[in-house]
Amino acid sequence: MLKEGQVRIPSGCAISGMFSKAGKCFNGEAIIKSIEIMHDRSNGLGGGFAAYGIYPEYKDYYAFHVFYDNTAVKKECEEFLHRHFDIVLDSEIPTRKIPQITDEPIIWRYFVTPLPAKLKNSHLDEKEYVVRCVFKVNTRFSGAYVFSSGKDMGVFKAVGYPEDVGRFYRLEEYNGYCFTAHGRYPTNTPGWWGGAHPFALLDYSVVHNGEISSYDANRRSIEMYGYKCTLQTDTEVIAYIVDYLNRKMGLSFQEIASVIAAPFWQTINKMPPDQKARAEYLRNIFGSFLVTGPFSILVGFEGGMMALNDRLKLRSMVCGEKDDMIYIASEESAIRIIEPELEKVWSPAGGVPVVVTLNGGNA
Amino acid sequence: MGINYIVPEYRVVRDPDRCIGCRVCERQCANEVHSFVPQTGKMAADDAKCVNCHRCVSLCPTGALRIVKNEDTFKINANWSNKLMQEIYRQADSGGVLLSSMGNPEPYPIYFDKILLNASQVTNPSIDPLREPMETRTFLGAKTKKIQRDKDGKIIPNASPYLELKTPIMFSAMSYGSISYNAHESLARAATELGIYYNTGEGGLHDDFYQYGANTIVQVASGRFGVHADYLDTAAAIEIKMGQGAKPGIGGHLPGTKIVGDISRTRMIPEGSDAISPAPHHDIYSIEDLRQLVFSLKEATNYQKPVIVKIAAVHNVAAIASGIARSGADIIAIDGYRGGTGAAPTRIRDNVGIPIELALAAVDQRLRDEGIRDNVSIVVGGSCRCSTDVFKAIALGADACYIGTAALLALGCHLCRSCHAGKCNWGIATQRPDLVKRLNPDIGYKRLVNLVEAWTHEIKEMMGGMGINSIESLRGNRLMLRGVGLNEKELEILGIKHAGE
Amino acid sequence: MKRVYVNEKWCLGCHLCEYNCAFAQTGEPDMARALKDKTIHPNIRVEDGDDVHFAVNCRHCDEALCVKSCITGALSKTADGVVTIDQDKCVHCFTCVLTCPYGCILPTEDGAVTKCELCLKTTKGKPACVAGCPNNAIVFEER
Amino acid sequence: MNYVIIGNSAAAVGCVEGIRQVDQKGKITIISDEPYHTYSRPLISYLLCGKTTEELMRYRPDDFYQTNKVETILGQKVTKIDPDAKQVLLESGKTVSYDKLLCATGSSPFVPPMKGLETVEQKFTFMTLDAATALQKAITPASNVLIIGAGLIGLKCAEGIFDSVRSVTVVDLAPHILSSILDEAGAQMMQRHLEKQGLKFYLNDSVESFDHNTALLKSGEKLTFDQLVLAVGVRPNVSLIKDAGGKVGRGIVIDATMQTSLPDVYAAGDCTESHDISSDQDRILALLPNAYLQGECAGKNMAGASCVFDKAIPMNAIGLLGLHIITAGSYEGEEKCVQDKESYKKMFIKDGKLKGYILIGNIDRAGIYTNLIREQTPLSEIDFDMVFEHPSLMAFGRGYRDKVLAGK
Repeated sequence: MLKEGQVRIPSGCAISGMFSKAGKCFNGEAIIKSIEIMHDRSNGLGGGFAAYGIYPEYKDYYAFHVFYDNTAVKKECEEFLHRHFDIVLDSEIPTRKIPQITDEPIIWRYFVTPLPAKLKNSHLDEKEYVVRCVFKVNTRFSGAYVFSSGKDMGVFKAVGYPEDVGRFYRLEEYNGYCFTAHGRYPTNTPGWWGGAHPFALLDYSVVHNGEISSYDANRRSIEMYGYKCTLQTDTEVIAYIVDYLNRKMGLSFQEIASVIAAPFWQTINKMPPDQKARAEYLRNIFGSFLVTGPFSILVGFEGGMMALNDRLKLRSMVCGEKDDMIYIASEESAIRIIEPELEKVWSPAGGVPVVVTLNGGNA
Repeated sequence: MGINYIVPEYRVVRDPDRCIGCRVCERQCANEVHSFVPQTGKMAADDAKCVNCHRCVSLCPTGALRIVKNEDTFKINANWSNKLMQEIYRQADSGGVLLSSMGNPEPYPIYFDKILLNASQVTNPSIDPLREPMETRTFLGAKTKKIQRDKDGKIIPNASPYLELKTPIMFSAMSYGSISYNAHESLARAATELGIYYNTGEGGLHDDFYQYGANTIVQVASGRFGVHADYLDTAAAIEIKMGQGAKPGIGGHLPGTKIVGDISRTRMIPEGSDAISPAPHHDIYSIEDLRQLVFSLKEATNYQKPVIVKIAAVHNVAAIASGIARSGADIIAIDGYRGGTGAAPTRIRDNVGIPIELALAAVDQRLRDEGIRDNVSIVVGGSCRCSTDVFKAIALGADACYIGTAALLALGCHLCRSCHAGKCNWGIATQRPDLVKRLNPDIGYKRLVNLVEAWTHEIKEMMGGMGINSIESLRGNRLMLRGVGLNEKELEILGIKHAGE
Repeated sequence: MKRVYVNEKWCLGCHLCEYNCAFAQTGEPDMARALKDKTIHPNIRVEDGDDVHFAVNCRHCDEALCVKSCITGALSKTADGVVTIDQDKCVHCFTCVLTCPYGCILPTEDGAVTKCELCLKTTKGKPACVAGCPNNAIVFEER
Repeated sequence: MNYVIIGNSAAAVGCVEGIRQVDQKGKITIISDEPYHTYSRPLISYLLCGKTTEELMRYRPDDFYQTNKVETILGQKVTKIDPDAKQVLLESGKTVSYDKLLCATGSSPFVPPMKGLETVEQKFTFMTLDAATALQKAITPASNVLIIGAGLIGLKCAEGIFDSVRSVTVVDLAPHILSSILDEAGAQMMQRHLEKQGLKFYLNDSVESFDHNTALLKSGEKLTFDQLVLAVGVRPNVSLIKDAGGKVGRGIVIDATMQTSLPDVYAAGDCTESHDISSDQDRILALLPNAYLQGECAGKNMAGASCVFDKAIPMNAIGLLGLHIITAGSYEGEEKCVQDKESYKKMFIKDGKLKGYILIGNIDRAGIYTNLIREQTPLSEIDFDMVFEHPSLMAFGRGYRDKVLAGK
């Protein structure tokens, strides 16, 4: 059986996310409850979470979460990491043995910062340096896989139902201002932990429900800009596109939305001239990053979260609001289970992003 | 008259019960195949003159005519085919180079026909183009990614000069001279109505067609015919023609007898002088020379227009394309070996160059590997015969397709491949006024519009079927393709999997 | 009112209009059977010059001299302005031949004159000459 | 508006149709001394030879009067026009008043005084339906018919009865037949044709005296006959206008709008004098097309439109026993002629314009020639040699063809 990266596997999914605009921290119980209610949207072949604001004491360090198949590769990989980073702390990620989660790899966590001399010699900016090191590990060391590499955030994922994955990772012990979750329904059973979602690069994390039709067009285009789509998943390619457009091109999340879920020409044609010119420009220049086919995604990033549907809204996605909390999930039930008394519930239109940030910050 | 070695290729079969002697066939055949015999009161035909253009068949009001392959044959020989033997007789007779027209007709593999398309089932919905927007708008030009913002932080649209197409199909270069005034008018008007572009070829731009400049690509080829400041200024884009799929490495030759009147004026050469396009551009002997010409033309047009470089698909096309992508050109046009021509040496046409499908796949991948695919758009031609050919080309990585032969077919061409004789009965590849008038542009342009609209509808259907609602999501989306009956190497070059994988 | 107009520029002189006209008049389903070995009497006639060809048929003049001159009342105008002929009334005096400025009313070998009636009595829709013209040299439209 | 039309033939019908193009409502009254639905007088010869019937020879459909809302007073002669009172007086004594009046009284056969004519029992004219049917009743297959006059009426009569009688003999003072429309050569050709069919002619001759069934000619020839047809000529019926004080020459004098010298009184048809533009002379053009066109023009003007008819020319289309003649215009100026066994063509050119023509035999597309005369087209503008050879639009300029064929 081929695993992610060797074959493209379509899958159905459930996603959920919750975000405190005030930056109030809460633990992972709620997000587990939320994703659990959508149990039937997953099939036990992958689940995971991204959590933001969970490492306040190490917030200046990149938190690498790594799967190792064995200790040999761990050793090899750690030598690589040592050559490139100052590792301030490394430890096994705490887990809870439960019968539903089996065959776990070695799961390790490192808080790192690039070695200043190495960084300088590389002539790269710090983030690019980190990204390249992550790619090196993931492509060079067979059996090692960095699945989380942002600051003050972390991805927790495994093969299993998402609620079991949450309990396995003891998510109730983490406190953050934002959690996203993903339950997966792949149409085959490779059962590789790295293939579970969220997919993350630096502090960008993506959970996604859908199966995009533009995949290979997007992949072959983003790969020209230094990315290597090792997993052949939609989530991965979307994460890279978001990284490229935001970090490298400096587009805002609103602008990113109008690239990957660009307004239809019939809409653009009705815009005022200067707005039209900008929309046309984005579609012309970044046309290869238009994502078509059904998707609903939650993109987590430092200090914010974006929810976005494909422009035809071919996947369900509901938003809810109460006080400073924003809830977004594939189904309204996943919001009601954790917050029955919502002030506002709505279904964002296709292609219209919902972007939330901490204390109204820029995104 | 010595011995006649040549056996007529076709036979005119006339149904005596249906022929009413209206003599339409006689009046319509520029090759003078048909004649009325007063003694018998019946029509007769001279098979030897028939090129099988089907004009008579199409116009015969009673359906009395059929043109059939002459069953007369030399002794069957798998090595020495009838065709080869006749060619030898012809050359032994004339001492000349064999001439042919239109595209390579030989039975080489057609890769488009060995590629199948995907469609959505269950996990991803197909999209109904009758219900949802289905977008085919295409931009051609460099996709330079330099975000600039004004003082309010708003993006400044600073795209390089580009062409905007309503659908990813353009009419490929066919010169006024090789085709008729009315054919050009049909193309120009159709391109304008369709929101696409047609291409002057190397024949200059007739004064009457400056009005269609916004939908015109002007060509600068090795003969530089008809090139002047207004010509460049009027156009939407400028194409430097380095080569042509039908005859890579070969120049062009329009005999002086055809350089009369408007043709002479439009090409800016004296009446009666031969129009010789040299095989190479004599100011381009290297890629750096090409870069100079690209920038000369950009300088001449104030950096307002995209520059296209057109090359024939030859063996090292990917490397050549890589060079062009770094030359400042905005668009690369690649012409496959099946591309048409008004006249080419038969041996060249039938043996030089490579299939466009392989060339395209190689170029697209090479440019991506080098990270310069966004420097240029890729336009391919050389036998895009139907909407699926266009569709597959785009999925392989093309931005748009040039159609030439298909456009001429829409205008009535029956691929008799006798353009070089100048007696086109359909009024396309001729300058004889009585034949030119057979192509009424009012009809011709509408047929072209119909064709491209029909293809566009089909493209939309196929896009919708695979859950794609904008053409850019198809571009280079090779996962949507599968090969059938292709070997590993072919699949590797095409960058696609075999059906079933 | 829709009329047959001739675009001389596009006439190829193929004479198909004459045959289509003659065929339409027969009411037969098959042209070969209808016209085989027959001399045709089309109501549209092509004039051929060296480089110029054009078809001529009744103009259905607003001030139709033929109708006004007809001594029997066989020629008349329909409400749509189409000049039609009642061949039973015609006595072959040829006053219409005398008056038609375009030579569009034609004596037949055996009896009444014939003229283009825009296929009112033959087919529905387009006149046969227009439907069969390969180059839009004859069109049926409002002008 | 109250329109009254005296007459019920081509000019009257033209007038009705002219009025109705302008005025759908006004009252129209037709008064005629003939008791019939409007019929075509020239068809009486065709009636005799069976090419038409009384039903088919109706000039307009049966519902013509109804459709055009016309009241008819048929079989009543008008005896007087009172232009001051604006009324006409009928022979019954009744008066009909009008706002606008058309006088379309036509013409009558002219019978010159001839010695012994009163002794002839079966004598006829050939002008009206009644006259024709009277003749028809009289003749038998054994009849020998003598026709005085080899003009249009005489010869059409001859043709009409030719197949129904034993012999037809035509006498005319003129040196050749159809002298009003044919030149000598043309007339001879026609005469040969008619003689070949069995018609007998005595030309350059006239009747000295009649004695019952015998006519003695000036030449001394003695002809016996059963029926006599007098077709010497016609005279316009001008008396109503003349008596009312209107201006009358050889016919009723009218202007280009068809108005007589009397206020609100118009005239049209055979009773009037027309201005022949081919000869630039006023003459009587007793022709059906002319009558219609004048009547229509009069009708439009009576109804308040402004219309001028200024393109009158002589023209004739006539077939006699299978040979057709078409002529038009006047025969003056330079002649251009071709003749073969079956056809004859002669053109008359003056001041660079076609003034008249004669076609015998091949008459195809003759209207193209007629149009040259009517429109007074300078022949320098067309390829006259081509058009003389064969009437065609090819001989005209592209501009002309675009106008007439392409509606540009």
